[in-house]
Amino acid sequence: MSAAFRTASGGRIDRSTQLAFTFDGVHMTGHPGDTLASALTANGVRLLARSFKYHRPRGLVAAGSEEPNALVTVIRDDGRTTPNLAATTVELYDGLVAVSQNRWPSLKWDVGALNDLFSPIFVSGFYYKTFMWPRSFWQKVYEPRIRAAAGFGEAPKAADPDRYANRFAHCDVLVIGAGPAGLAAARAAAEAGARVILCDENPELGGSLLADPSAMIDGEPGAGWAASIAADLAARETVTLLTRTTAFGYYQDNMVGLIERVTDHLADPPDHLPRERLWQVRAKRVVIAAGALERPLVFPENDRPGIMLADAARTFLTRHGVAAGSRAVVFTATDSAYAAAIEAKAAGVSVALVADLRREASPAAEAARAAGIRVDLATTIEATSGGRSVESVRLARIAPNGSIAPGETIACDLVLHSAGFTPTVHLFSQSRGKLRFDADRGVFLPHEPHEDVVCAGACNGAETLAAALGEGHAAGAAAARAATGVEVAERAYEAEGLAIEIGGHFGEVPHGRDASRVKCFVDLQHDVTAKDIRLATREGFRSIEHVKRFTTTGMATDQGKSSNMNALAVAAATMGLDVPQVGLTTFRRPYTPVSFGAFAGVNRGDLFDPIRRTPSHDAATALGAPFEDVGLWKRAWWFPRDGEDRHAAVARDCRTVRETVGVFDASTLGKIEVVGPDAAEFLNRMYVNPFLKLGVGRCRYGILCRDDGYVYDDGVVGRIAEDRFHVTTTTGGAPRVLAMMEDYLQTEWPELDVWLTSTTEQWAVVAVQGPKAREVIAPLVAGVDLSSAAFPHMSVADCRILGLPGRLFRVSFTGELGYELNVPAEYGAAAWDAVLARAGEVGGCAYGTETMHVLRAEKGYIIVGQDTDGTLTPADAGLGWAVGKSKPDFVGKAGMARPDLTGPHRKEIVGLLPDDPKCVLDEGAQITAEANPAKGAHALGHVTSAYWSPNVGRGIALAMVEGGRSRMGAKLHVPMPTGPIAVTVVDPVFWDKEGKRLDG
Amino acid sequence: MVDLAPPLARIDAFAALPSLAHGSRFAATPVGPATRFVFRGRGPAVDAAAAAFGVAPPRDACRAAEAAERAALWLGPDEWLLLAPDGEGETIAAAFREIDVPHSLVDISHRNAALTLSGSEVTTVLASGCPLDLHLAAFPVGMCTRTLYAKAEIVLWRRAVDRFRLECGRSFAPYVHGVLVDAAAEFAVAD
Amino acid sequence: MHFSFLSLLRNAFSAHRDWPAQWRSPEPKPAYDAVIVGGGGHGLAAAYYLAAEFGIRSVAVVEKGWIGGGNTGRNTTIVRSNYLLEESEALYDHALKLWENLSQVLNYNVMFSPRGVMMLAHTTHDVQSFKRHFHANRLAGIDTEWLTPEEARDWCPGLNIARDIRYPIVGATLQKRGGVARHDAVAWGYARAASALGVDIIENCEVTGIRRAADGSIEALDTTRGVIAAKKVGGSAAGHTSVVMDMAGVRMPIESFPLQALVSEPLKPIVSCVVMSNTIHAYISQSDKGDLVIGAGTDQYVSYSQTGGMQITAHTLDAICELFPVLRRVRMMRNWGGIVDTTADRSPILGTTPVPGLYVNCGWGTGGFKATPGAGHLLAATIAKGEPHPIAAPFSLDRFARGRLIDEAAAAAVAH
Amino acid sequence: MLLITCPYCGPRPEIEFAARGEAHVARAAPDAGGEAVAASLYLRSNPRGVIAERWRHVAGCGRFFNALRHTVTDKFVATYRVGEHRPDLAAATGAGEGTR
Ligand SMILES: Cc1cc2nc3c(=O)[nH]c(=O)nc-3n(C[C@H](O)[C@H](O)[C@H](O)COP(=O)(O)OP(=O)(O)OC[C@H]3O[C@@H](n4cnc5c(N)ncnc54)[C@H](O)[C@@H]3O)c2cc1C
Ligand SMILES: NC(=O)c1ccc[n+]([C@@H]2O[C@H](COP(=O)([O-])OP(=O)(O)OC[C@H]3O[C@@H](n4cnc5c(N)ncnc54)[C@H](O)[C@@H]3O)[C@@H](O)[C@H]2O)c1
Ligand SMILES: Cc1cc2nc3c(=O)[nH]c(=O)nc-3n(C[C@H](O)[C@H](O)[C@H](O)COP(=O)(O)O)c2cc1C
Ligand SMILES: [Zn+2]
Repeated sequence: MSAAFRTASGGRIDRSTQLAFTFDGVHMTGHPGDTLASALTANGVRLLARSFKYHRPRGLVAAGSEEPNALVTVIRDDGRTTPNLAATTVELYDGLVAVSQNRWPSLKWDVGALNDLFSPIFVSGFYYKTFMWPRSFWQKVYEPRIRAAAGFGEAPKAADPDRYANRFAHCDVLVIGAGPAGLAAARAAAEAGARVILCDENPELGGSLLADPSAMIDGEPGAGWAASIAADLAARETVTLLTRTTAFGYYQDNMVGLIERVTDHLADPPDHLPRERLWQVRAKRVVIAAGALERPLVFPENDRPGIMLADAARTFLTRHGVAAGSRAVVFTATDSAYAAAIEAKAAGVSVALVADLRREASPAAEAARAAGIRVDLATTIEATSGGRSVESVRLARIAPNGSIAPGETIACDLVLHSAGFTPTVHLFSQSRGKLRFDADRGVFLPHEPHEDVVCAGACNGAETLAAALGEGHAAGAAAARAATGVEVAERAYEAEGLAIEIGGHFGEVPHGRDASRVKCFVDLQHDVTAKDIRLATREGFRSIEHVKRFTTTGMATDQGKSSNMNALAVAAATMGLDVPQVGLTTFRRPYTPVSFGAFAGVNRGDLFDPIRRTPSHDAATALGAPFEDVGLWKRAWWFPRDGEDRHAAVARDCRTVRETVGVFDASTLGKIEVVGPDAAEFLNRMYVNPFLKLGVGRCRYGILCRDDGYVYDDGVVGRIAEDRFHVTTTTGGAPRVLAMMEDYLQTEWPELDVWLTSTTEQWAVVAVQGPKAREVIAPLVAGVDLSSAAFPHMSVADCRILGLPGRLFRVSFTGELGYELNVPAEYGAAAWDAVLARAGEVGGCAYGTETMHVLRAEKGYIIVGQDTDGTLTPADAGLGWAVGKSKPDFVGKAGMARPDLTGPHRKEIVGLLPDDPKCVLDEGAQITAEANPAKGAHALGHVTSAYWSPNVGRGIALAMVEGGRSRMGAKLHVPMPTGPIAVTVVDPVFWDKEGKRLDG
Repeated sequence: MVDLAPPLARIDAFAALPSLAHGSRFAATPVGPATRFVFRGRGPAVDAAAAAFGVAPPRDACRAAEAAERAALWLGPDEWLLLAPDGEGETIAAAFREIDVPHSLVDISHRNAALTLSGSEVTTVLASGCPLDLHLAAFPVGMCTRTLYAKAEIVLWRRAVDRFRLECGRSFAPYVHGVLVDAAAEFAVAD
Repeated sequence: MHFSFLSLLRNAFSAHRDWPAQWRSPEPKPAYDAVIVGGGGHGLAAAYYLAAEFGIRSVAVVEKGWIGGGNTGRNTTIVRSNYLLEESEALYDHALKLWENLSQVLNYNVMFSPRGVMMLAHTTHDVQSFKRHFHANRLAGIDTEWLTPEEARDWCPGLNIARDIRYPIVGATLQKRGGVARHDAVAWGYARAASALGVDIIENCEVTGIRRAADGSIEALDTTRGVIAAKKVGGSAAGHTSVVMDMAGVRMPIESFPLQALVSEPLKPIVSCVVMSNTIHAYISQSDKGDLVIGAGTDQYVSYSQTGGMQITAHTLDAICELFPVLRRVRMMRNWGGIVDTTADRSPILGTTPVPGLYVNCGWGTGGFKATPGAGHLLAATIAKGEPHPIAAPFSLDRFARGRLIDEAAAAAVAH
Repeated sequence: MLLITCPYCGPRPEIEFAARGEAHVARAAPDAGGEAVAASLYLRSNPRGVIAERWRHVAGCGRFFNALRHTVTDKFVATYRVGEHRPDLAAATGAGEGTR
């Protein structure tokens, strides 16, 4: 295909370089500086998409990110496929592959276009009124079809391999938008020495200057001025310039989210660059200079390809060197479109006429006439024709009394229209600034800011270049002054160039057609017409928020950038209300869509969350251990030997521990060093247990509740010295227990002389458990007499372990003689190896968390969070003995005294034995009084832990059962899908009830 | 006691990871074994600590004081991180035992692992995950604070214009390293 | 006018000029037998059932903005009943049963779509907790299934079930009767049906004060549209419950937090059911229109601002990308916040208050959309009878003082 | 993401902080009874207006402190240390705004 619509010269493209690309498989070429939209237009392609509901043929409407129609999918490979990109925002690169969406079998011949025939039925909200009978058809027939028809692009088929980066940034002044206003603002702020960030969504700085050859600033052509300001800013160390960067979200306290597209415009993105970068900018002051967006006129059949905004056509022409058609009709309500007509004519496009809705000829109209362009005043368009491109329009004349007389039909392949401009107040509104309605011009303008922000330029209502520059300078200077205290001199810019008209015409234009039947599109992407909006108000949807939701106007990917004001005007007119009485819908983030991947950033794969590994991790890996996630930690699960499965490995290890000895990595347990003269008093208040009398060198099993009286965490507390305790917590509970202790210490009892320090990671902990534990550790430990008399169960001592300063506990979570060796963590791997080697010599083994679970369950030791669940008191958990009842107060004392936290209905932890000893119950299984309970029967409780116990030789379980301890010996039932299992309630200690083995 | 020969291997969490250096633009070097204490106390204890440690714990928020290879980093109004060369732990602990006002000294030499981060792009790399303003005016040389790097809690101490010390819990080292590698990738290629 | 394909067709011929307003917008009358404060789904449903089932037709719903504009209009629309505790199972399944016929009952297509709600287990603890749900639900007659990772992936293609990821999927529960519904239609459908039965739906009418008689009982409401006398008042103001109840001098065990949600651009069908992961904090479904509807977490502080921090969104989307790595290039189109009223035990409060004639329905937090028909029905029953409906009884306001909490979250760390 | 002024460290980003609920709520005495326990544990003023709340600068100085913040604007009015009195609102905001 040849680029027939490329002008002979002009534009900001590099004509010397050709870029090849395809659209729906058709090969075409363009140039650097093209967008996919401009390149397709240059090649005469005007059918780019199908609309959402009626599958009507659609072409370009805009030239920027506000484009509602032309959504395409850009494909690099399976994983690098990006749906729903506006062709106007896709920069052309060599080899670009784009395809159209939402059509079958092809864009030209789309079966979905049949929907258009049913459009009299498919009005807004029709689906609420039908598809209800027969009932089952909704799910089976109607909905699947609706879903298949809905949606635009397809998600990629493979995972996206690209990287996404994050950057926290801080500045004195963030300037959003680099048109004349933004550049002047950034310049002023930079001259004050402020740290400035200037961002613009376009690849080049300059905004509207890039598309205005007539602009002159201080004697320099506008685009050249923009380039020199940009160069000046770029040379300053205090300024960061970000192109291809959209400010998408204004968050609290002047934090603004920017999305920088780093590589999407490159033919071969280098590996070292991320695809996109999310900027989280905290700015002392923000200047919004986001410009204004041209609003379409709402006229009958205004959606055909070739019907586009006048300013967009200008941009294609002046920036990309592309004429959007060969014979144009211009339709306008303001002066803004005349420049487009004149420029088009100058570029060789035949301009049939300018139809101006207004009665009076403006100077702009006179200028157009002078340039030889026919101008018809008080003229509207009341019909268009054409299939995949507009072919003609029918004019109509508006009489002074408002009546409409049909006029001539004019052949054309391009309709340029403009209702006027709407200030881009999105970000200001996102920042929760209040808007005011400018009744003269009919637009909403920034008013009272909520954050430290000012608006400048067209987004603030400025219409001329000089005004935009002046406002920009003032805003930049004020922002810099506020942020840095430095004054910037006033500056008067000499400027002329295109002016825009803020305001203009809103809503449906006058026409002679049957307004209740003709389609005047308001929201093009969603196929919402003016009559849909009227239908909504007729049906009682009078709030604009209701109108939006009922018709879906403004809810498409463009979020109504060019349509919301028209929708509002149609609604207001129908209800006979003023626009401000109806009000705007809420502007929400993001300004333009932002990829999920950019938010996820580096938080993927192994870096999704930190992976915490203990010092023995590599050794366990070498032994073939799988790992279990516990909080952020990886814990060795079991240690299989030659081909053993989990069950066999666990069973063997369970026996080995009870027969000889096992070695277990307990490093992940939380550890807190509690130091100070009031340490004992503090623990006495925190824990339910009494702590004042715990002797130095002794340990106590402590239970921590919250003030609500429910068990929160548990662990062993050892007294190292009068004023020093070593507290352990559960693995998952470590951070929250420390935080809770700090809370009480800092806010309830600040008078206590005690301090908390986390030592979780200081110590690697090797637990040695089993009858031969003492034998194993004796040669490794110095400075402590290990005899039971000198160092009984629940003892602790600082000593030397493997020659290192260590801390030895004699504790047991298995019921066997046990020690826990704490060594400085950098030696943890070596210590593990040494201890395991020693254990190996006496027939011991390493064991993992699964074996630990079985062993502790055999002893009836609970795991907080598994056997308790945040609804149990210590008494429920069988730990009532631990509560220091004579203590005046402790955390949870008042809470656990509430009426419903005591009494016979409470769930209590008990043991369960299935009648069939081979049976291992399902954890989580329910427990009932009857074997075959009726549906909805009351459960007495549930199984919290269940294992095959190799040592007891049968399945055992722990359970929470209502009034459990009073049911000892009772027969209960565990109903399973395969049938009920009979169980007997027993004491939860299944092994060594007398606790003799603790002594080895 | 068993005979401990050869001596037990000591593993620094960062040293165990691949080195990360991109010329003059960015490098992350393991600090290696060090002595670390958390000192907590108030008023008179802080004065006593100054005498015992040889470096006065700064009273100003987020400031570090340094002398003769020892440093005291303010982490909170009653909390300092004391740093000293490896092997000085016992001496320091002994000196603090002489203090008779209430305080807390806890050895955390092995709890943390540390990197020296340096290079012309060091703040850019850190800004990938650290939410603080690292501009020299906002984070001058000698400033230190606990903060975040991505999802890990760290202590960050600026030693020079383009040099920081980063401390984190040892099990977080591979994560911190991984995020740094990702963030620094852009600087792996010469300009 | 009855809604049906035929009426739609008939109206197509008259260019839809004859549709009447779906609900009347009358001026407030001086007095009603019952006034519901809050025109969300719950309040509108309550009014409907008061009129339809309990014969109380002098009813008004007063809404400070537009009906359905609160959390009803801003939630991720997940409907399910596979809760853990018996009280909650009864409550939510009561609602689910009403959902199943709601379109037909209201003659309004609320697009209830039982496409299945899948909850992913990633850790041993998740498995234990989800198995507990599975067994509890089975006992209660609620259809929860347990799936292997492969079954989960088959049910929802695109799900990443690789074993070597940070939090591999190790299993899942599935409630096939669960799904999503069209949130706005629920509010509108109840409003239309209630209005047809004589209920006055009064928008732009904010309650600013509650007047009590000498004996302490409810007398009237001060509103921005005048004083409205009421024999009974049902507070159903979701995020604003503390504010409204405070007008009657009732302090609530509630905090209001911002909760965010977002939608992607519309895509062809890709996520076939509702997928939730509590461990990595994400939930996602795809709407009839094709956009992915994604729920984020609450911000950490009390707020009435209907917005929230970027870190919350980011955290949700990183989780979504882990579950569905094919979605990284998909883009967020709109992000908003609601205000959720949370209780300490994350269960609602539905029943009487210390003020005679004042009833309350609140505390649904992040998960009350699914309860809409049920909550409305139970509130109506409670108001009509003057005492809590048996299903609502456990959810009384006094449970906190007694300590009889219904703590699903503590029991299983599961929300929504 | 809020910008929070820690009374010790100065303005820092919200992600370094943990919100810890309403401030100045007294713990129930051990024998206070169910109503008092419920009031202390659960009843909250939850105002639409200025709230006194607790924060902790976890990934910073580790201190708990209190703050006055407006729950509609999300703007902080003041932050103050534990033990310090709740600042006079009129003085802090220049306006005599009630808490509800
Ligand atoms: C982002 C988000 C996602 C969620 N996702 C789910 C989900 O997936 N599944 C689920 O089940 N639930 C979900 N929820 C929760 C669910 O939305 C709510 O629990 C439910 O919608 C509450 O309905 P409602 O009718 O009680 O409240 P609302 O719809 O909030 O109605 C309360 C009404 O009271 C009005 N009101 C308040 N004060 C006054 C006054 N003084 N005078 C008059 N009127 C007043 C309000 O304007 C409002 O319209 C989510 C919530 C949010 C915010
Ligand atoms: N479309 C127009 O606004 C337009 C057209 C012709 C002439 N002009 C002239 O230019 C003057 C206006 O200058 P201006 O500087 O106010 O506007 P501008 O349109 O020249 O510049 C605004 C810039 O901000 C960018 N932008 C908008 N939102 C953004 C976001 N969220 N993130 C990043 N970038 C964003 C736009 O892409 C554009 O480059 C007018 O007064 C008129 O004289 C403007
Ligand atoms: C289930 C669901 C789907 C939504 N889909 C869309 C959508 O497709 N397009 C859109 O713009 N907004 C969508 N929204 C968001 C609404 O536009 C709006 O943001 C939300 O109702 C909150 O209202 P507010 O933003 O006006 O405060 C959706 C909301 C919900 C709850
Ligand atoms: Zn601080």
